[in-house]
Amino acid sequence: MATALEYNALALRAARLEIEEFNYAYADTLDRMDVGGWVDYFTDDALYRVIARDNYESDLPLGLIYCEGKAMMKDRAFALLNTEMFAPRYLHLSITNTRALSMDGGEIRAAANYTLIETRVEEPSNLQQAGKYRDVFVRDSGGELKLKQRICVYDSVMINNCLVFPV
Amino acid sequence: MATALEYNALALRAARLEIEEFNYAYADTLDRMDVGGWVDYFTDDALYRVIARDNYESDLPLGLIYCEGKAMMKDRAFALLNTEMFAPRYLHLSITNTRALSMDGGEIRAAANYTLIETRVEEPSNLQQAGKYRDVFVRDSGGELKLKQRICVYDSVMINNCLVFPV
Amino acid sequence: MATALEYNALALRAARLEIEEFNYAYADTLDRMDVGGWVDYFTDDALYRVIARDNYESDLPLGLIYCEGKAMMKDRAFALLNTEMFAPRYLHLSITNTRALSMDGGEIRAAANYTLIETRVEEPSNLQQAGKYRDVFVRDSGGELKLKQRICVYDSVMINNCLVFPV
Amino acid sequence: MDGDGVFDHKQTNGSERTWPADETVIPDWIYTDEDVYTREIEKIFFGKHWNYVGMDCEVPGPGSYMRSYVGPVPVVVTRDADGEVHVFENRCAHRGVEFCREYRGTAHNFICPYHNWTYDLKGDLKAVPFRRGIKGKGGMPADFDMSAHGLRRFRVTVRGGVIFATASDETEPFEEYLGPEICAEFDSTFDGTEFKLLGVHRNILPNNWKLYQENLKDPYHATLLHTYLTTFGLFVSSNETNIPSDALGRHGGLLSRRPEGRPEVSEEEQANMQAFKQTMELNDPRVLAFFREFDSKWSGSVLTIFPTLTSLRQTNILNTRLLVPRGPNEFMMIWTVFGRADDDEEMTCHRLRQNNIFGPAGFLGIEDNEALKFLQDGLKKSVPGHGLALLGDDNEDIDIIITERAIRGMYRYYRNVMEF
Amino acid sequence: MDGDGVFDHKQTNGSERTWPADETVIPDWIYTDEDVYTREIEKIFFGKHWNYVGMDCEVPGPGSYMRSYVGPVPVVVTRDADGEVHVFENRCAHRGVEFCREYRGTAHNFICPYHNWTYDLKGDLKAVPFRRGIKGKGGMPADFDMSAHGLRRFRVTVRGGVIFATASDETEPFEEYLGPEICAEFDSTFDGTEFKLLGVHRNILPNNWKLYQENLKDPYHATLLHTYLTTFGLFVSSNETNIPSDALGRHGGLLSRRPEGRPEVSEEEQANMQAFKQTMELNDPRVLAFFREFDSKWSGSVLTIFPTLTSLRQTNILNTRLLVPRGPNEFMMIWTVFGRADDDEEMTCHRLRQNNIFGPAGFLGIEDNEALKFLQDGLKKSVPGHGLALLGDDNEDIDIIITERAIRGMYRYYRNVMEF
Amino acid sequence: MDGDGVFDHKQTNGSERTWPADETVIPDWIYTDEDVYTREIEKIFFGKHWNYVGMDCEVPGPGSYMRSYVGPVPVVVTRDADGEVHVFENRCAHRGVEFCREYRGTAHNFICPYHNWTYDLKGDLKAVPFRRGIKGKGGMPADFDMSAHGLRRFRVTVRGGVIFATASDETEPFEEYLGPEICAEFDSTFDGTEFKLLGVHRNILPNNWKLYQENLKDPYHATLLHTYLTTFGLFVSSNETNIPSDALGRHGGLLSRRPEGRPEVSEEEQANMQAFKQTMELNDPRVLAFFREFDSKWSGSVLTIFPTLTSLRQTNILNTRLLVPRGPNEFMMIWTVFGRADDDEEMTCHRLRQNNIFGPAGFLGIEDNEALKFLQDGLKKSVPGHGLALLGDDNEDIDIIITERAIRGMYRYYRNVMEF
Ligand code: FES
Ligand code: FES
Ligand code: FES
Ligand SMILES: [Fe+3]
Ligand SMILES: [Fe+3]
Ligand SMILES: [Fe+3]
Repeated sequence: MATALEYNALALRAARLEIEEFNYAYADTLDRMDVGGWVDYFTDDALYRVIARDNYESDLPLGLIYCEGKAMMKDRAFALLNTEMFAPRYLHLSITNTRALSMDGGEIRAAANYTLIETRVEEPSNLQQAGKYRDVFVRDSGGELKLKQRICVYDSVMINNCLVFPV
Repeated sequence: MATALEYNALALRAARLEIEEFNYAYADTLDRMDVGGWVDYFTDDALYRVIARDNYESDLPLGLIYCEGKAMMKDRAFALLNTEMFAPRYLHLSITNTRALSMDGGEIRAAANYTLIETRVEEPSNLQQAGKYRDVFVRDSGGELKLKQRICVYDSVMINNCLVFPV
Repeated sequence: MATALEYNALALRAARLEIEEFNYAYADTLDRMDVGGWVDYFTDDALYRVIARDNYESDLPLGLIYCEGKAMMKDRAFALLNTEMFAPRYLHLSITNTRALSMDGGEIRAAANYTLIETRVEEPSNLQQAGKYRDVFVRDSGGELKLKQRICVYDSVMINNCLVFPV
Repeated sequence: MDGDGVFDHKQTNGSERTWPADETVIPDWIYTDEDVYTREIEKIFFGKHWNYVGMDCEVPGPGSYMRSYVGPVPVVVTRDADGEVHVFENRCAHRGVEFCREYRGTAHNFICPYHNWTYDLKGDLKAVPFRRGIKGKGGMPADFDMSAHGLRRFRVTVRGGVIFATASDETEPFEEYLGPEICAEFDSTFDGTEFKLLGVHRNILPNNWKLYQENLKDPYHATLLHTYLTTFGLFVSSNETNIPSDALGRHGGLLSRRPEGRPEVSEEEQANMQAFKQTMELNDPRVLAFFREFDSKWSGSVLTIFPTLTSLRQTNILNTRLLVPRGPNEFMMIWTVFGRADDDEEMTCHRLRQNNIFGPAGFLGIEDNEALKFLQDGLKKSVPGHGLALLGDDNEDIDIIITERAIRGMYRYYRNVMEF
Repeated sequence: MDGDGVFDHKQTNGSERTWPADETVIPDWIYTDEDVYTREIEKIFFGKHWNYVGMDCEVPGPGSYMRSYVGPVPVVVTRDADGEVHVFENRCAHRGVEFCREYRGTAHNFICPYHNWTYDLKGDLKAVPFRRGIKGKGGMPADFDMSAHGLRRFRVTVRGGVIFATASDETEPFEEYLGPEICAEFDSTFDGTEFKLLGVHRNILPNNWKLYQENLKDPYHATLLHTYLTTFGLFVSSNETNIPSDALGRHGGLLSRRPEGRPEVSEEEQANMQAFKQTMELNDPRVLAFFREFDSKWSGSVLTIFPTLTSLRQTNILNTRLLVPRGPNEFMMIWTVFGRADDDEEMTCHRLRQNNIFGPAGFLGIEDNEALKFLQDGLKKSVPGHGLALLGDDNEDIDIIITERAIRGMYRYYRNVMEF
Repeated sequence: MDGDGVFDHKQTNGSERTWPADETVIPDWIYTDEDVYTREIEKIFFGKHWNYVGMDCEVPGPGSYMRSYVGPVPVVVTRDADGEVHVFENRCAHRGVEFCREYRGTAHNFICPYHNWTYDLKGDLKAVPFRRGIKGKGGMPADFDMSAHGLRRFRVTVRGGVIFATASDETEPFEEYLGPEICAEFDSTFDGTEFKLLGVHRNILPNNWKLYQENLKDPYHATLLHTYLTTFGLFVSSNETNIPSDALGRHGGLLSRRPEGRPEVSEEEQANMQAFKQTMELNDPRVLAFFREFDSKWSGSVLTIFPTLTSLRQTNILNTRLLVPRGPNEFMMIWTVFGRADDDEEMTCHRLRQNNIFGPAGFLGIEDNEALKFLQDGLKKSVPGHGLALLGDDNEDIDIIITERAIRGMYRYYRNVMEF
């Protein structure tokens, strides 16, 4: 008969598979540049940060992107769609090594690797950013997973010109 | 008791896991340059296209590779193995973000990200192509998954010299 | 009622999912440069080799790294942590296309793709090595998976300066 | 090996080059030197030449535009409200921004993103924001003449749906530029048919742009490199073939007639083709089906129009290729693939199937691109030397195919226009 | 297009350059030529200029150090035991190893990894292993003078927490270097406040370093490119604005005063802003909240201190940016973002939220970096030409914003110091 | 800092270089300048020198071939039917294609892919397809002499299983080339033993090729950089060591004798080794086991054979390294690792375990490659300067190890042959 440990392992397995599906949908939303839809993967009070690994490891809080709550995310989405000038590009966000680390009350702590490959007009595809997600998931009333926290810690601290879309 | 929605989610989960295994075997077949074996992942009437994202999004039908049915794929496989001159290279095809999108009758619509890393003699490994699969799977008489359609929409529209093998 | 074939497929599915979790933990350990912890993923008598694809395919045994047993791995870990001089860098090891190939007695043969993205100070992230794992897993007394063999066959045979950490 | 400066060809100035007396000898430095490349921009791409920039069917309606190039220089090709085609530099007259970033699209005007200077579809400057400043303070000088600050424009010729541009006022009319033989062959494909765009391929070739023109002036390599052609009976040396060129030798044709049924591969031919196995049948013969559609005896007509156009009509494949130099060691190729406006769906599918053979993943494309990469590797990495173009005879008949006459001809013209 | 050498600007030597007589004309070659870049290293970065290298708060305590640059040359900035700041070359005096590889840290001394020559926090050579050989055999010559083999040191000035270094003994005192107007504005932000480091951004911009200085001397682009500013009422042309510069024209300011409440966008202004839609409210207005903290009438104060510092005080955002040239076509930017040492947590969060607007993923950063990329693309790819800086008048009042006066001023100085 | 041209070293011509009078001063420009590199190709790699190209055991049988290099120039090394080794350029005599693309293999002849010109294992031209045209029309001129159009061949010497090639007819016999001391040491490792290939490492080092030769002529860095050696008692300064070189100073040896048991680390030594902790035991001591197999007092014998060979015999590790320059700032290193043909499986495993210490992921390789990268970074990024090689004395005994004598010696020869 299965031990508590085994039950936990199975629960984390199930959570991992569900989070993979979440992450793949999330990536597809961003690859379509649907930043309006991107906002809906988060809870209202979510914290979304994109932070350079050198800052992160030095406990320096500066974010490349720093959104406290959905309202700030919405403002960023609006600006990207309505006010920003940038060159056309294709986005290719791949999420691998998804891990469900622990479940505690309603919260699931998770992590994953991501790589953003950007392709600009008449340029080769280029690795724009490689990093790790540090996530906290919760479930909404409908039982759907939502991100309460996504910290994107990026290794590519020497940014190639600029980062236009969130990761 | 599980709702229809939950059943559907579980069915898609199972399909996704099965398609991942299909895709990983598919990638390994191509990494071994076994283009003969590659043909067998498809149905007789399968459509296989590799198409630049700019053409795809402009509804321009031109394919970089355009195979209507297995016979054309076999002819391509034969040519690659018997008539083509090209430099030796190593292929490394990684498939991520595999998604089972919907099941309808016997058909499963699916998608995935792929990246082809090519390594030529005395050259660094290079990202030859990044793209997305848009797939339709069916089952053969033995219940095995086969591709009825694989459209490879590639972001890397500025091709590095040439694409020798299918993706 | 499920056939032996189906049982086997399900067993391999379960093994694949478990190995994915193993591999993602393994990658995270190396990304943290915890080479001490890295050793614990192996059995005492494990064989760990990193070998260039041209040597591997020519049956030339020379390894870029060649560790016969945990003791040699420990010595390598000690040297990296205590004696080696190298520039600071960030590691990003992604493992995809994980496949459970066969189960035979207590052994599971498996394979996967890996890519190591290295980021050095004031340099862009760069693909340091792309390769394939050829693995043999066993279970320890506690039922935990351990690597009895991991052969890392790398496509990136033209090494960018040097490889500091194992993959 | 004489030590006198043979090694420093990457440093020396093109103007000091002395061309080998023997015309069958082609020096490496025309393929590798920065300064030779820089001179090509002046003497060739911005000299008295018609540069192909695109197809009519790529800018189909009023307001259509596309990015293109004259030599390495970005330009925009537009069609104005009256349907007239214009070509102008993709560089803002204010500070120099390459303002047009989309492959193609439609627009009423072009607004430079930096300070919103605005140009119409002819490239004329139409608006300068705050030209008079704010509340009359600041802004442009009172005498600033908008009409004097448009974008650099090129003269344009459109013939048979193909668009050409020139930077020089002295370039002769296009028909004279081609010369009678080449013009006739050009007109036989671009015969007034309305074309329909099927799509575009883009690739980067790691070699000098001229090597690609040579490749298509080189009938010698066809059956030797392209085993696919002989294996499936598409092309054999014994096919009837013509290799015309214009009087100046800068343009050329590679015209071939595919026999009804499968061609015979002669004993002599087999003996010379190392790679030749035996001929095969395709599993899907539809791919090679040929529907006659042009009033021409040639089933295959490749034209190389100096400097940067190659056009291809092969069976039912129709395309044009623009070579965009990016320094001596690299160029970008833009393939425009099209059919006829009145193609039905089946004919469109046929062309798509047939194009599967060509393009950057096609059986010929792979081989030519790989071979030319190997060639530039040889030129770049070895101690400077030269190549040989000895085959054939400059006065031979145009149906002789084991020849490098057309390559010699192109370099006779090149050397002259480059003043080497 | 005159053919006289206009094409070979990448080959010719900067010393042969003739600058256009018309000061409103800026030649392409100052942005693209290797030899001009090489001369900039000598005449500018290693000439009589104060180069920004970092902030006091980045090397907070004794033994703190950080990597930085003087022009393209790697240096180390340290604070010694007495709290004094030192700047020396990051190049070992033995064979030349760039020994310091960490972004920042703390140390008692620097040991070169190759042969362990050891330097103290002042850059003085303190130890040479086996200097006397082993058992008295081998080693350095008896007369080897350690004090003569320290690291190349730079003179240092620290003002208001900002660190500058110069390679020349003749560079005037920093206050004179800035000149009275710019120095006063500099002091109004760097007013003795103790700052706290919030973090660092680093990015590579594919364009010439001077274009970035121009961008921040160019009020013209602000409302035209940065629609975000007007859409959310952050900045409009009708805001009170001053554009001071020093007597030599090398330094400049872009000072603006954000009105209480939302600014009015005048009809005249709207008419000139193509991209202007209508003004919006933010969903999260906290982001734009402004807490007065400096004794200055200006809510926005951008300074461009020649050659490679730009400092920004905008609302409650505080940062400095170092431009690190990497050849003519690329530079690295290091953004140091900080708050006040006495900020409470809420104020720190406020600054972090507000910084979300700036930086390499900020709404202005994206646009400036993209526009400048397009600009360098235009300069690099087109046939050599020039840009225009016609707006405004060199004797106009400093409150005039539709002007390129500051850009002309910088190049008047540049041309002079570069001896063109 | 004197302004006289010190900055434009990347533009000036090597021939104008003046070498510092003081021989302990090594100028940066020999490591960074394109024109110096170009001259090296002529004066060194294609001058009167024997270039290592590979090992006998890499082309074991008739028809074996491998890609290799003479300086930066691709060559093919073959063994013909009679067992004779040949070296010729990997560049087709027709148009220049680098025809051999496989690392190694076996073949009867080489067919250039472009037009199938065919060469035998000696590099002689054996077939030109359609040489006589088709049906006697076209083809090569009647007087075309195949024997005059073979591949460029190099003279070859094989000694002790090591293959060398030279482009010059005047290069002295190999034994004289090495000189008596170095030749004797060479012969003590390459003593007629038949070797067995264990494998090849390839890596790209981002630094000038000469720095690698220096590294292996530099005993000073060994104990200071390579803490592993002292920590595990592999090498300490007090080991008996010799540093011979030939009369011209171009070749050198670094010969050391590992004591029985663990060496003592003297107090004096410890005091000089910053990184020294205390000595450790390996968990797996098999790795350092030493089975005597050569008739030599030296357990470690490193040879640097000018220009591009370094050979290593260390304990039971045997390898040769070819340096392939790729411009001044980069080279490729090809490591050939081998054992003895008569090794049993256990001995082979022992060599494989021991090689785990070396190679591009070995404990010494990591450190040398990193240190040399830092060094080239310093040379490339800083304002041009120079390095110092002051240690030791040119007339000292060869057992003195705290010395840079061998480096000075190499540059005395280099300067002379480069005519600086
Ligand atoms: S650069 Fe185009 S408007 Fe200023
Ligand atoms: S190079 Fe720094 S100690 Fe030798
Ligand atoms: S280039 Fe080698 S055969 Fe023509
Ligand atoms: Fe061809
Ligand atoms: Fe701006
Ligand atoms: Fe070493």
